[in-house]
Amino acid sequence: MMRGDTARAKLATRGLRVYYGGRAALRGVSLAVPDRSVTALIGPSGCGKSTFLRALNRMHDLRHDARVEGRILLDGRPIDRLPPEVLRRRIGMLFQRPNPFPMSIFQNVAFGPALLGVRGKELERIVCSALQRAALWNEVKGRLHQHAGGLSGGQQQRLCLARALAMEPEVLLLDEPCSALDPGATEEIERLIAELRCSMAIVLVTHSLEQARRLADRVAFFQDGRLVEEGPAAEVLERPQQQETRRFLARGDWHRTCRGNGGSQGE
Amino acid sequence: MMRGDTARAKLATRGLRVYYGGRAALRGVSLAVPDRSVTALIGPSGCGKSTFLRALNRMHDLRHDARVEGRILLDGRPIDRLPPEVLRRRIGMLFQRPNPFPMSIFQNVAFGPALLGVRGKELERIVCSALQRAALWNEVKGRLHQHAGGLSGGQQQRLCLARALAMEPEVLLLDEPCSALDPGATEEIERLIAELRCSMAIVLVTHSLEQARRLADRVAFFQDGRLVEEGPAAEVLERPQQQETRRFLARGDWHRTCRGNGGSQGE
Amino acid sequence: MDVRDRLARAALAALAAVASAGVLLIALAVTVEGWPALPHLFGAVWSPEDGKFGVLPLLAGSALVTLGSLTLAVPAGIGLGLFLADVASPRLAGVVRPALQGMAAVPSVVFGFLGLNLIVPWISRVFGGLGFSLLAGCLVLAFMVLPTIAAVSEDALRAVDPALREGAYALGATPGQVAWRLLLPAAKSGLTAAVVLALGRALGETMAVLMVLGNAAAVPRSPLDPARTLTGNIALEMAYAAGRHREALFASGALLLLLNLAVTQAARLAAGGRAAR
Amino acid sequence: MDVRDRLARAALAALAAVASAGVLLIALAVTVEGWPALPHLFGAVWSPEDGKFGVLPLLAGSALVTLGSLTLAVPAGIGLGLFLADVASPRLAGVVRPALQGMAAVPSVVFGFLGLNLIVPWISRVFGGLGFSLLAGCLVLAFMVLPTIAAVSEDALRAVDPALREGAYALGATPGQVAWRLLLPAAKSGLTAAVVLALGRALGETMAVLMVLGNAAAVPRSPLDPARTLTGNIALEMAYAAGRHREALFASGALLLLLNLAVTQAARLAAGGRAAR
Amino acid sequence: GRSSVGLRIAGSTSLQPLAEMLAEGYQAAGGARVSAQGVGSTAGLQALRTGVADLATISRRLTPEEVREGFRAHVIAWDVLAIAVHPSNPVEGLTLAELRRLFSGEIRDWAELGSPAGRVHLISREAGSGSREAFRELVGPIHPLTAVQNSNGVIRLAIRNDPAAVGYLSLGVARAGGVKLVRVDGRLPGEPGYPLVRPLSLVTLGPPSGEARAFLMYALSPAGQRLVADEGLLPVR
Ligand SMILES: Nc1ncnc2c1ncn2[C@@H]1O[C@H](COP(=O)(O)OP(=O)(O)OP(=O)(O)O)[C@@H](O)[C@H]1O
Ligand SMILES: Nc1ncnc2c1ncn2[C@@H]1O[C@H](COP(=O)(O)OP(=O)(O)OP(=O)(O)O)[C@@H](O)[C@H]1O
Ligand SMILES: [Mg+2]
Ligand SMILES: [Mg+2]
Repeated sequence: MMRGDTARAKLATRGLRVYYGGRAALRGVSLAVPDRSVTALIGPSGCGKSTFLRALNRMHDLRHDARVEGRILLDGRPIDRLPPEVLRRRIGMLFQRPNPFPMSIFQNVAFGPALLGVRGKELERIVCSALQRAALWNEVKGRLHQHAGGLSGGQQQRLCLARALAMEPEVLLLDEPCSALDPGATEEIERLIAELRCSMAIVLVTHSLEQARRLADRVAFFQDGRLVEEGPAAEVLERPQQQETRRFLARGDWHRTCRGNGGSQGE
Repeated sequence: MMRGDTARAKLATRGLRVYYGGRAALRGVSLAVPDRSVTALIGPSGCGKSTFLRALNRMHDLRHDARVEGRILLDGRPIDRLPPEVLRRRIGMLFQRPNPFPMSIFQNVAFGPALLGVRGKELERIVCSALQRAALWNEVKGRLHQHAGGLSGGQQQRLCLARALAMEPEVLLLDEPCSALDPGATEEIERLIAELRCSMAIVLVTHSLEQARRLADRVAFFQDGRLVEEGPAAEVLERPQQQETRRFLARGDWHRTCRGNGGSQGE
Repeated sequence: MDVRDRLARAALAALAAVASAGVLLIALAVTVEGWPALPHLFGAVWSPEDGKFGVLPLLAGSALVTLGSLTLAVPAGIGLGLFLADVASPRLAGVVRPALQGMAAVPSVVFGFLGLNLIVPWISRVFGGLGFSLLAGCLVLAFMVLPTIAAVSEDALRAVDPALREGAYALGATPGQVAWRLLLPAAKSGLTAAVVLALGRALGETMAVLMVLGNAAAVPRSPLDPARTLTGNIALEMAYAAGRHREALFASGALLLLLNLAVTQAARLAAGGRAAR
Repeated sequence: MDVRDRLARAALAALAAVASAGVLLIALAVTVEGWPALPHLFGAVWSPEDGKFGVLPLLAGSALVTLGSLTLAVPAGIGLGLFLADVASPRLAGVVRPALQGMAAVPSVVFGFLGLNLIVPWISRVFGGLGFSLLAGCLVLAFMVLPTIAAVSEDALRAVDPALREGAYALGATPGQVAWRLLLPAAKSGLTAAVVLALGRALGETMAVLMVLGNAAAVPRSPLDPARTLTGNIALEMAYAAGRHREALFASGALLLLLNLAVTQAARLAAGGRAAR
Repeated sequence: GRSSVGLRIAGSTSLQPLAEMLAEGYQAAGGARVSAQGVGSTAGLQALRTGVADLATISRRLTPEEVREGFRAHVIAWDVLAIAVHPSNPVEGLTLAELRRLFSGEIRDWAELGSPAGRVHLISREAGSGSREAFRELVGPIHPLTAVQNSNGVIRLAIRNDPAAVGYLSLGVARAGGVKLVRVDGRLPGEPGYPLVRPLSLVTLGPPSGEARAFLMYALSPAGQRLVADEGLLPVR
């Protein structure tokens, strides 16, 4: 059954293990990510979500202390058959910690397209549209040529998202894209994700179960470097099969319970 | 009335303005933070929350391009009367973006107490207790002497919290302390905050209205560098006086609405 | 700020004051000694025996040797820094780095002698002529400053936050693009420091250049002509000079200081300056 | 990796290969020339006229001068770097930095002459004796390497992420504590590079030291005794050496390379090495 | 006390080997301890002036100002300046006049001297050096654009490498080989009557006295002059 899944999947891993130094951070994860859908990864802090995401576009190649084992397939073909830069152009990524380049806001977003030789008006159009889609345009349109280091935390996060969007990838890896955003901005980004889902595969790491509920088609629950449970969002979130998943979701529900006590709202 | 507030407050600002280069990021904020309570700052991304927090412990002194105007009072006395290091020992801070020092986990947490000359067993005790309170102990107890750069995003965030806790400050400034945490860890941190509230003044920047509801005694809503509205949590969140506040809260409610559609849960 | 801190800060400030004062003192000493000869420096002929102290040929020599050697050494040095910081495996870097470092401590005389025994005859054989030439000076000097540039560049490039590198790779940049569009601009200040250090060293280097440059006090008209630098001139003649000649040498020393300051500041400005940080 | 990238990478690798080969070549050339004299080097007396080529006194001279000057210059240089990077206002730094930079390009001869005219007589006056001494050499050399250490240190310290500085200040650290406990450890690799560069420069420096050191080929027994360095010895005698004497000079050059490599690697190891990154 | 050093000598680097030999011989003959520093002629005078040295060595003549200051030069040896060319150069001998025209830049091509055509490459010592001063005095002015090297050894090397080169250097070094020595006015360097010789002197400030005088006497003694000859220099006695 897994086999069939894998074949149809946009992106799939088989027995993925990642080691930092000697320590295993992922201990054999087999997961299929279907195209045109949102797959949410949830799990406690430190369980390996970011590690998993970074494996998918071969980020671990860049650090000498990380080692990856197992297979990763894009459209059914091992990703190491592709030159890494081609792979990474097809698989965009937003890192957990905003990492704007030390250059202007414009140059940050233009970085990717410029690599492909896009110039002039066309480049400006791409930058502008990417910033708009990342809900940042209004805040920065007057200071496009200022240093990106002068942006607030949430602005930096959206800038990095815009930077990834500007490449128009086939797969988008989002590591907590809304962690530094207010509810309004979060709403806009969620609308964007919902829209992008029509055209690409999205892997979304999120700590907000609500966000997973709102956006995810499928949910994968990680714990301790293992994939504990995976399936359609409604099933995993509402009728989890595994004890660990249930426990994790129940703790998350502390919020809900609490909220109930918060008093009713005006409207 | 403002006057009286200010006098009783643990920490208070009067007409606080902050400029980056020439641009104003805070345009005259007067806010009183009572002792033994949680004051939540909410507002859209880029509105000046972090800027406000950084002003309170004179972080802006450290960068040449920032300028601060207005008065800030700690226990009724201007903070610039105190030597900055004394002020900062009394006012602990968790930054929005985790900034672990490039040293071991232990050394990170021990950094502050060691400044005061704490050594040996006593130091170990403090580090251990701080890590426990920050809900990180179980995950790192086996690797205290490994490099802090090898921690996951959420782990780094809790490490920085532990680092601040180890100084036992009188005031704690928390810039989105749970942004990288799963619901379980969030719950533990929120319990911690609720507990700390009995002994200190806490200023909490958060993007989660639910978190503000759960934790805050008072809420201040910022927009565009101004303090739009401030008051007891229930009043501001449930019966906001200002149009802007209402609009902001309503957008946040998109979540609630959505959640309603998410289907009912197992239990 | 506690007492120890105040003390430390005062000590540092004192240190800076002393160092700056030292430099001023040197500059002053040199200028005072050279002052009377100043009006004599503006000429095109340096011939102390005829009472001619025109520094033009020496200035030209210094400028050309420095320019020539940096033109060779800066790209090569930054390239090597990049190689060590970003391209080479740790093991390979562990071989190349000490080799470069070894080169950094080869004393000027040895460089000079190797230049004399290898480069000069080679130039003479291939291009004819004496072999003692601008070209020989540039080559020797380029080798001498190469390790400094490489070491400082490597460190500047390594200091770039790895998260930025990852960000660029994640956008599909090739290693070359990452280096060219991200690492080099991000490390600009450190690279400028590398160049500025090399510049100072090249302008100030004496022995090795002296030995291979031919030292004719004339503006060279081709890379194969001999040339004489300001420092070489001082080294050559200071031991014997007296009177006006000695003053002229000191004045040319002051000129050298000035030249170095000017070029350094220009380099900093061209690189966008540290102010950008 | 696209074609241009492959080319660039190949070019860099070739560059590294050429540079390393160059160093090997230098080492080889020096060693080959000096090989026959090798067995003669292990003695305590350098007296070419008597056919005695023991390098012990020269080795001692080089080691002591280098050690002495770095003992003075490393703390001062790192201190200055810290001052420029963290303590001084941008305006003050804008004055001190060019001054230091000016010092970096003062040619060795000028340093030597100032040493000869100021430091040597001063030592002679205060402590008696000739004044030409180990102490004079250390002082002059310390001044010479100071700007290099300061410049490279400043850059290394500036490259530390400002967010870390803020983190330390936010814990109530005084500026001194921030520097001592955070900045210096965090910049360790860059500071090591600074020291290693200075070390190479100090070991290899010839002219200035030659002029003030007195150059007696005996192991100095006090800082006021004259001394002779390996490089100084080569510079003094290479010009007229022939036969065994010449070979011995080359062999001592090879020794110098070896010494530098050893000391450099030791410094790297002591600093925890770059491997830690 | 001023240290254990009895007599302090500083000065000309080209005299340094001889100074060391003399110092050793002097001590062996029961004289005081001597330390000799090769720092350059002018620096040596400076050391003498400031009292850092008791004796200076110079390889040039004193300038009139220096004489007026009270410096006294005592010639202890003669250095022979050899004229050297590449071994392949057929030139055997030159007259003083030809030499003058060669080095003043008047003769620019070897053809004018009967050798195969080719531009003359002049190599000279640096301005102020004893050799150059002596050459200028004995032969005539040197063209200002001549290539310059600051040691006899490098001059020999340069001439060895370049078939078109000609230069002057100390006989002791020139004899190390690789270059061809040219007759001047028919005489080979070292032969009696060879015109290009320069004085090497010990300098005192005022008349010599005490230890300095004793050393000077030793240098001029037969034992001292034997050392002079050993160094490849011409004795004065
Ligand atoms: N160092 C800086 N230089 C220039 N402008 C800055 C700098 N830091 C912040 N700003 C600007 O000041 C404004 C307020 O920034 P601040 O970081 O306080 O926002 P915030 O409320 O914390 O936002 P977020 O929720 O996204 O973290 C923003 O418009 C931001 O772009
Ligand atoms: N560079 C590294 N070196 C060593 N260990 C690492 C490194 N990065 C992560 N780890 C460890 O691997 C495990 C998984 O980390 P990862 O970053 O994937 O967690 P995560 O699920 O993304 O957590 P979070 O929600 O806190 O971001 C953690 O225990 C972490 O400490
Ligand atoms: Mg993560
Ligand atoms: Mg913020």
